Amino acid sequence: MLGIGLIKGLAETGRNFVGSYLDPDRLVTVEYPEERLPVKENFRQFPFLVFDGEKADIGLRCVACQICEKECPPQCIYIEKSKDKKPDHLGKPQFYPAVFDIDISVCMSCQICVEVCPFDAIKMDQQFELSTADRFRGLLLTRDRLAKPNSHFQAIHPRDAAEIDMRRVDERAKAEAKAKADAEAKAKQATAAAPGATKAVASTPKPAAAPANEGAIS
Amino acid sequence: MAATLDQLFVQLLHGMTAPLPEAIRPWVALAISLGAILAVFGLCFGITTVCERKAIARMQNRLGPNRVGPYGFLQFAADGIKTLTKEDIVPRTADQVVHFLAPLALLVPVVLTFLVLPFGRNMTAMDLEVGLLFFFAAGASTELAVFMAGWSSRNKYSLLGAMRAIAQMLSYELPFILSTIGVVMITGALSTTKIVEAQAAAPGEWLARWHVFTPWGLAAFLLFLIAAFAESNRSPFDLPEGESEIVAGYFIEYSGFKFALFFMAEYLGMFSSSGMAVTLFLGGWTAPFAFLDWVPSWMWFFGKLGVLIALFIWVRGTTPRLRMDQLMDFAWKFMLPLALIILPTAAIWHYAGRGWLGWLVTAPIVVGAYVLLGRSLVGRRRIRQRSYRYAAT
Amino acid sequence: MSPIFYFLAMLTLGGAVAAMSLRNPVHCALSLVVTFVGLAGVYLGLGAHFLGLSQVLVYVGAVAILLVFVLLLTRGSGKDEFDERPDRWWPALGVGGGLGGVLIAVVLAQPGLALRTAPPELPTVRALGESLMTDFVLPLQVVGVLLTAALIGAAVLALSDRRRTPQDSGPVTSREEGETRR
Amino acid sequence: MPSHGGATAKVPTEAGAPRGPDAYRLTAGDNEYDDGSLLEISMGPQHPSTHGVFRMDVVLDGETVVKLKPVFGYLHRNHEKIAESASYLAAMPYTDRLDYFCSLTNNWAYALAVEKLAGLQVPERAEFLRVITAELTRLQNHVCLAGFLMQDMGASGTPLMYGFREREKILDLFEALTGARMMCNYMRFGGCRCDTPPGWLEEVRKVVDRFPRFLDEFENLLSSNEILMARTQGIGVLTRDLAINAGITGPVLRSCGVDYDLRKVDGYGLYPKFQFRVPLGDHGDTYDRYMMRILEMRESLGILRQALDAIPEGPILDPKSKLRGFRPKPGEAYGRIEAPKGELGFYLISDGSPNPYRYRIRPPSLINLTVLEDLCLGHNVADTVTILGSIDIVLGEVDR
Repeated sequence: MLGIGLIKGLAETGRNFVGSYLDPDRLVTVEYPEERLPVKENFRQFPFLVFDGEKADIGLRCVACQICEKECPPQCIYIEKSKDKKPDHLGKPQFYPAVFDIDISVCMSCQICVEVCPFDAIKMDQQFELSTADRFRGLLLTRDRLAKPNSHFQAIHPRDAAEIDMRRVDERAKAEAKAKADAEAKAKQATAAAPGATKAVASTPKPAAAPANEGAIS
Repeated sequence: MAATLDQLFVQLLHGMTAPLPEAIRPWVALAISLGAILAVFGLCFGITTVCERKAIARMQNRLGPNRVGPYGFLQFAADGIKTLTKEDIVPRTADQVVHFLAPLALLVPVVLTFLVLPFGRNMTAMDLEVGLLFFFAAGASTELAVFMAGWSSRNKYSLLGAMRAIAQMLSYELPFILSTIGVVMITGALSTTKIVEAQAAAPGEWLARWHVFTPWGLAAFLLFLIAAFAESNRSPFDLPEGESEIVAGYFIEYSGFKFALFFMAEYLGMFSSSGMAVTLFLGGWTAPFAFLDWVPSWMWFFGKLGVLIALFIWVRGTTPRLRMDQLMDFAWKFMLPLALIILPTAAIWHYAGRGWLGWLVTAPIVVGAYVLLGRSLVGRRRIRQRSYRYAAT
Repeated sequence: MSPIFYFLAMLTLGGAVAAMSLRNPVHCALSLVVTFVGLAGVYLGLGAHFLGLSQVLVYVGAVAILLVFVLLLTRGSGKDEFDERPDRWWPALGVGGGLGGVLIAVVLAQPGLALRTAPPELPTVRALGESLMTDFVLPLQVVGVLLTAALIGAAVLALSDRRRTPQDSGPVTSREEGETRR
Repeated sequence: MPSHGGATAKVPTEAGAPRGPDAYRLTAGDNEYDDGSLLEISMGPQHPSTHGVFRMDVVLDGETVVKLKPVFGYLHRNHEKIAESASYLAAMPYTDRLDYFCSLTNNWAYALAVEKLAGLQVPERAEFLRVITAELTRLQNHVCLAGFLMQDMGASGTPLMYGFREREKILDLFEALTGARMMCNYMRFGGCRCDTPPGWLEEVRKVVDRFPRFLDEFENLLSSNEILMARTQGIGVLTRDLAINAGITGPVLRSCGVDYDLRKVDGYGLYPKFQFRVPLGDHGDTYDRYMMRILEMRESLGILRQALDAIPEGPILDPKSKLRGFRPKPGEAYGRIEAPKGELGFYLISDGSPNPYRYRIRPPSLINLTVLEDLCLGHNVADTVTILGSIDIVLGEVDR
């Protein structure tokens, strides 16, 4: 009979009207500025640069290898290599980025820079309230604005960070052990050959390139 | 006490006009009533827009406006300020004069329709002998305003919207009026006050004699209500402003305050149609049961009005829109015949009486007509639910 | 002869003059509506409520719309103005004046009609209805038949020119077999 | 109403005159229709119902459509050329933006093509994850489509909001898995980017278990609604032959009774392992297209349940696949999947360099859109909107 379907529909909207007051499964709205949903661990927004220790300009993990700059699909990363070198966490002298800019008005949050980075230096941030009145400089993140401490990374991606930290500790321990062994070997050699005429070059091993696709997420 | 409360506004009006000379007293009273109507229903309009948004939001499992004022109930004030301060844009090619006059020509007749509504006992602003006719005459004048708006904007969408609006309003004017004729026949009066009084519970009866409690009255009420949906361009008959097809229809080129006037006229039209439905079929200001007579009459009226408006909102939250030809089909092939069938049914009811005999004779006619007409309307288009097959895997 | 009457008279006459003299046909039609409304006001002022409101309902609500529709549907778009000035206004004046003279003469020739006196009592709607259904039932029926015939004729005329649309003929399924697109 | 010279729509008056859309098609060369009898309106690109920046040049006789010219390209982003000048991996996030409702199926189609090209194997767990994400994508796409369709009919957004409410739950799942709600960028050549976070599969099961209740509500609200049926049944009829000739795929094709579902035909991924049925329509009208989606959602739920029951532990990436310096050997490959909107195919030619020599997409939206005029001719202007909605286009994919 004409009208039955309409009445069924009315009953349905009526039920939803009542249900929106009773059933949290129906009323899914979150009143954003006051209420916030917990951010998912995998959530990604824009990249940031991880640094170890306290100071960003010392502990930056990035070695300015420019892989991310090459791989970035929308080409929003700009890196200038430094002239000098600084020791990294293993003590090996490395370049560091003199300029590291990410234009987040171009960045599409695809995470490819994170995946291809062999040094665990660039990670995805979860900061999403980035609106600014200055659409040029406000949206161009420079090195200083990008650099964030490892503790921040640990806070937003705990599983990931723990794994990476563990690996880095391992690497460091290995590197130190090797350095020590090398030094001892050298010392032995030196004592055996010509004592006093050695150049104390601690040839640290190359950091084991982390499997890029694994380091980021798993 | 109850009587005082019941006649509160009547006494107030009387007190205000009493010191005036006899000659201008009715005019002043009319002006005051008009002012009161504008104030009350203007406020109603504001609150209804908020309530509608909140109710539809809840039907859609959203929260709705909740930022301005307590629970967002001052949203309408914010909206009003916004529309008032917006730039009033008139297209350069528009017909300036007609474009300016259209919202006024729409609003004035709509406001006039309120004059004959009995809001309570002795609370009719203009108690005409031909009140019902006045209502329809004023209501019919709005069509022209819609045309003026659509035509003067020189916009193809607005012209389409205006054409749709006029075709729709003309088509639904007929069932709109015809569905009330049964009431006029039974009551024997065109005066809205008399129609309401005739629906009060007779002495000794516990149930009021609302026309909606009769088979023909129920059918006529539904017809009237559907036609009222169409007349006030409410969903599912909101084709003239069908925002997914013709963007906003006839008032597409209006902005700022003029747009607000259109918006207001739409809502006031909804109120007045609902008020007339209450008056004609739901017993106006009378109580449904005799023992509830102590509740002030105007409370009954506004309560019933609120129920009908809630229905308007509920339907809007539910239904998709009809198409133009279907709308026409529905008006001419379903509503008009049904309205015509209701007329003799009302006459039969009048002679068969209110007892079981009346029910036995009239109910089958109404139901049968409804089923047959509905089936013919749907069947001709082969509209039905379908069953589906699956590919053999 | 209250100020209201003068206002209504001015409204009516002004609307009529505007309807005759404006260049845009739609404006003319809208001015005519003003005349209709003014006329209805005059009826109401004379106490003929039923007549006045019927005037609004029928003329404003239906006839004016019809006029506007005819104007819009029969004329091409973009031709909103009259193309030429009506230069043969002498015969028009003659015909119009003659008709007006006849009407005035008829009104004045009515026996017992005295201006400036109100009718003795206002006819109620009930009385109107009863006289229509008893004394004037035959004229009423004749008019009804006439109008019905006109309506049917109009419908027949419209039907002969109607095109079949898919909505009318149910689902369209008969696209030629094997036809490729364009 | 007779029209004055110039262009006319061929009006069928006698028996034997062509019926169907052709009866309304403006004859070729008659472009001077601006004689007052026909009305040309431009629906879009800023129009509430054109699903993005799409424009339809519609010529109306009264309110009947006699000519409809789709105009698109407003969202052209040069996707194919960009992909040819970037590495294989760099094209992956761009595929997200093709049909931005279904980024995961886009990922899959592209990954499938590259895997064919490079001969990579996908571990079983990754295949399961692909099926799960693809079917979830199908659910949320169809739910939104039904909502948008009702929105086009003026339903005040109620069904749309219900659809969005459910889509929201699925997007939350995507976010937890991939890190983004819409631009997932999840699949990699030879597997998936990351494994599920703890408890994710249980969350999926919860959503899947609750979904039928929502579908029932949706059908209560709409499928038997007289207005919906009147607005959609017999409207925009697509015939079998036209559909096949025009290369229509997906639910639009199946709504005219053609049994063609790539999940069955190609049996890509793990689909041969799952039990599901392919619903078919008999009329090919808007109602059938709408119902196809509703019925497909129920089948998708079945697939999801089976997949959730059977998903094994294991690696998620082919050990042979590599991110940096990925150079497939020269050759060509075409990978296609049954995306929610139809056949989504990626055609790749490799010349051994790190970027594809040719990269070409077969977008279902664009191909399905080609029949729009045939579906709309002779119908009311209001129907063009619903027909367009029922074809289900996303302009990101049409314009690329």
